[in-house]
Amino acid sequence: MIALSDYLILGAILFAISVAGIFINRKNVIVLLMCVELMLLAVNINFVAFSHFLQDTAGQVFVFFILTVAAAEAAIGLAILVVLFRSKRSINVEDMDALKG
Amino acid sequence: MTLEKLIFYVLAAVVLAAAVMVVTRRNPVHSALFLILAFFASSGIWLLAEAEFLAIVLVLVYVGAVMVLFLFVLMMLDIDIAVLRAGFIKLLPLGIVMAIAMAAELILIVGPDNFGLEKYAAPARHAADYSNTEELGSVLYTVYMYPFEIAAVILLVAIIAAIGLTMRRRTDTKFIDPSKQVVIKKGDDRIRMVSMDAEKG
Amino acid sequence: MNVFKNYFKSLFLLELFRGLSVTGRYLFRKKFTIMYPEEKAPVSPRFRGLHALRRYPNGEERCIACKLCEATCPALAITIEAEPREDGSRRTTRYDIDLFKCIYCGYCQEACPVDAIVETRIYEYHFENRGENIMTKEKLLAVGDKCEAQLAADIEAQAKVR
Amino acid sequence: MEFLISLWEALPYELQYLIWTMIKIVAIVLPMMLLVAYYTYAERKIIGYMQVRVGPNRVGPKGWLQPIADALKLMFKEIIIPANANKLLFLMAPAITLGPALAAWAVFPFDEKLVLADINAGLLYILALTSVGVYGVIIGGWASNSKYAFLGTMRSAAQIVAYEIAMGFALVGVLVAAGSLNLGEIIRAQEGGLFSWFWLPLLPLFAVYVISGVAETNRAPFDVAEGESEIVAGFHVEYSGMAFAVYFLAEYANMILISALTAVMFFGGWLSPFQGWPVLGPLFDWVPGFFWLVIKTGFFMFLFLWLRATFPRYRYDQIMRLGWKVFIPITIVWIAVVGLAVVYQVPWWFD
Repeated sequence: MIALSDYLILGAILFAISVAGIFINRKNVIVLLMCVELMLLAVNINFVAFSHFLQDTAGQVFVFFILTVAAAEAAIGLAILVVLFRSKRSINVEDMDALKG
Repeated sequence: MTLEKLIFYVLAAVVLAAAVMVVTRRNPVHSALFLILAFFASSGIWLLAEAEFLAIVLVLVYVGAVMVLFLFVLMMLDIDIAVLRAGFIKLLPLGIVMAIAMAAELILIVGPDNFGLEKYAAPARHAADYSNTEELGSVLYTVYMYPFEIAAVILLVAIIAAIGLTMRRRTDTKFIDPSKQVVIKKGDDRIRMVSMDAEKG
Repeated sequence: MNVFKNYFKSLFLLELFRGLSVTGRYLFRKKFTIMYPEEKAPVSPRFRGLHALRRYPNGEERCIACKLCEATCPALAITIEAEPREDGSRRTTRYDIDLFKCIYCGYCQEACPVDAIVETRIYEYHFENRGENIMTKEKLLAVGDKCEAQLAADIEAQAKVR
Repeated sequence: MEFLISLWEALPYELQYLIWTMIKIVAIVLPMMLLVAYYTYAERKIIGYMQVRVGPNRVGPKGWLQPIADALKLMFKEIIIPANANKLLFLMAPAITLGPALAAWAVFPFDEKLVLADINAGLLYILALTSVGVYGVIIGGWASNSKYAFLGTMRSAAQIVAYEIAMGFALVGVLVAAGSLNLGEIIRAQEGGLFSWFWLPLLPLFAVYVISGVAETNRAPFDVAEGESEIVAGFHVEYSGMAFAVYFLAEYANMILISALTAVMFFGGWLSPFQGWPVLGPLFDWVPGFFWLVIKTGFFMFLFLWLRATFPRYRYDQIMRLGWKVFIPITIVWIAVVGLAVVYQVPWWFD
């Protein structure tokens, strides 16, 4: 039998990895976006597991909404990225310091 | 039951290995491909948790649409990887330490002591004619009607925003308008007579 | 009215269906394919294939080394060297046609005053080694000997129009 | 024989189940591969006939061994891996294209009871798998490290994603009409002869689905992704030998899949066209359902070839315009129409 804790531990490790990913790839916007997707995946795994073990569909409904919002986020994020690349010819976070005082 | 457990552990290992590859690969395209692998494996895990609809939607939406978009953008942009990798090695040990600390803290909370089988017994399997899609749909269109419509509006806004952001009318391209070509009539439209002085030898 | 008609046409894909019906009809048409190695397409007497050098009926070669063909060849494929023979008549010692250069225009045949260089109906030939693309005098004469009957008939058939 | 039976019974239940499923999978995949091989032959023959020539007729009687000769030739050719190409991805890509095309058959109902996995969300499963098929193209074109391949990839990926949406919407109409995601249920919802199949009430969706299917498989007239006059061969320029053959197989397997799905979604799958008719109905009762399915699928497979022989290639911006600005609005409008028809139980189909 798979225990609830198994799912939760998987989600926890996945979350930790993606946080580390954001930390060490902090210059590359596109990898940052991917790490955010990974984080959302970790959260979703938790929701699905809780929904399964508590026999409540609310968790799955929430995952459904997270998927919707994440898709929207990816679309807009990538659109912004493309616009940025057109004007700066780079996707390096450190090049985007136009508002720095 | 042991088979189920084995499948879970294999899939979990795949998810975690793929996640590690996503954050450490040099080439962002490889990262994206490993992210797809992670999505696939976690969709398998969701199947084990009896969330069939979401498992398939994860593949449909993420693998089929979002990651294609990612790959598309990644491949189109001419990215200088070397600049983006600067500082990677320096930050790596710190990142690993942080990840381990964070994972350890989280596992202390969510570990078997608090969420083990004794605390939460595994639920009984649904009957074969149980439809996860139907159940989800029936709550989605009744209890969660407003959130559902708001999600739809968010998607619409995202579509319009993405198009609005990336749309540009280029003024420097030259093109021929076929409809103008077609409407040309015989005679003056086709030929222009120019009278020029003969060149002096 | 016309706008309405066009809209109707494009909405119900009428023109696409007409296209489909054309190809659908052609599916059942009689096929014109010639089963090549077994069957061959008819060849015109004016066909310009592989070259040949002809002889007179008594066995004397026709070519008198006037070099008109060499001069007229637009692709510079013909090379001729000539010397007087023991009996004093003017003959070629070398008559080469490079088939890689030749464009099979037939000008050599037109230029020849004695109908010596001609193009035969042979169109199935190939080379397996380097250098085989040069048709030497011997090879050309051999081709001519082989096809003489056909060549004479073809020239006879066209005598009126040449 | 008895020894084999006793050996079989000695196996644990899980293993028996696994082996039995494997046998079923092989029983689906092998005929499929054979069908693909002879589909290529049929394509060359039929397009030849439409162009008033006879097509392949040299290998074996009437050219019947041509596909086998082609396969042998491709097997013995060298697989050339371009310089600086990503070797692993380069070789994986064709398999990624072929995999989903074959895996989709798992939920496909061949007859009343003849289905490998009768899952409830069959339609979703098929949609998910067809959307995965793009990756073979994207990865293959990118890993080739070639400009032509890359251009073909970009075109193909954008085209497939665009038509995927139209196709998905068309299928949403079907599932609204049928009230189920299970393919068997969708067929059962169409019972009652030729005119109660979904092609009539869902005619616009049917047209959109078929045309998007052609675009989705990158077939003529939507084959700009491999437009040989502009970008040589598109995403698979650098492929040769068996790697190319797998791409080729995948393309034809996808065409067969789309044809079969059209037959199921809009033409009543295994149902007889004369079901419930006064005289003809009982006359054709003895015909097995599988036979009807094969006939319907065969018709759409023929349609693919017919279209290719008839129409010139679309221009790329026109393809995009057709997908986004024509098909998607049409499908959305017709989904609303179908929804209303189902709610108010419009007679003949939805009562």
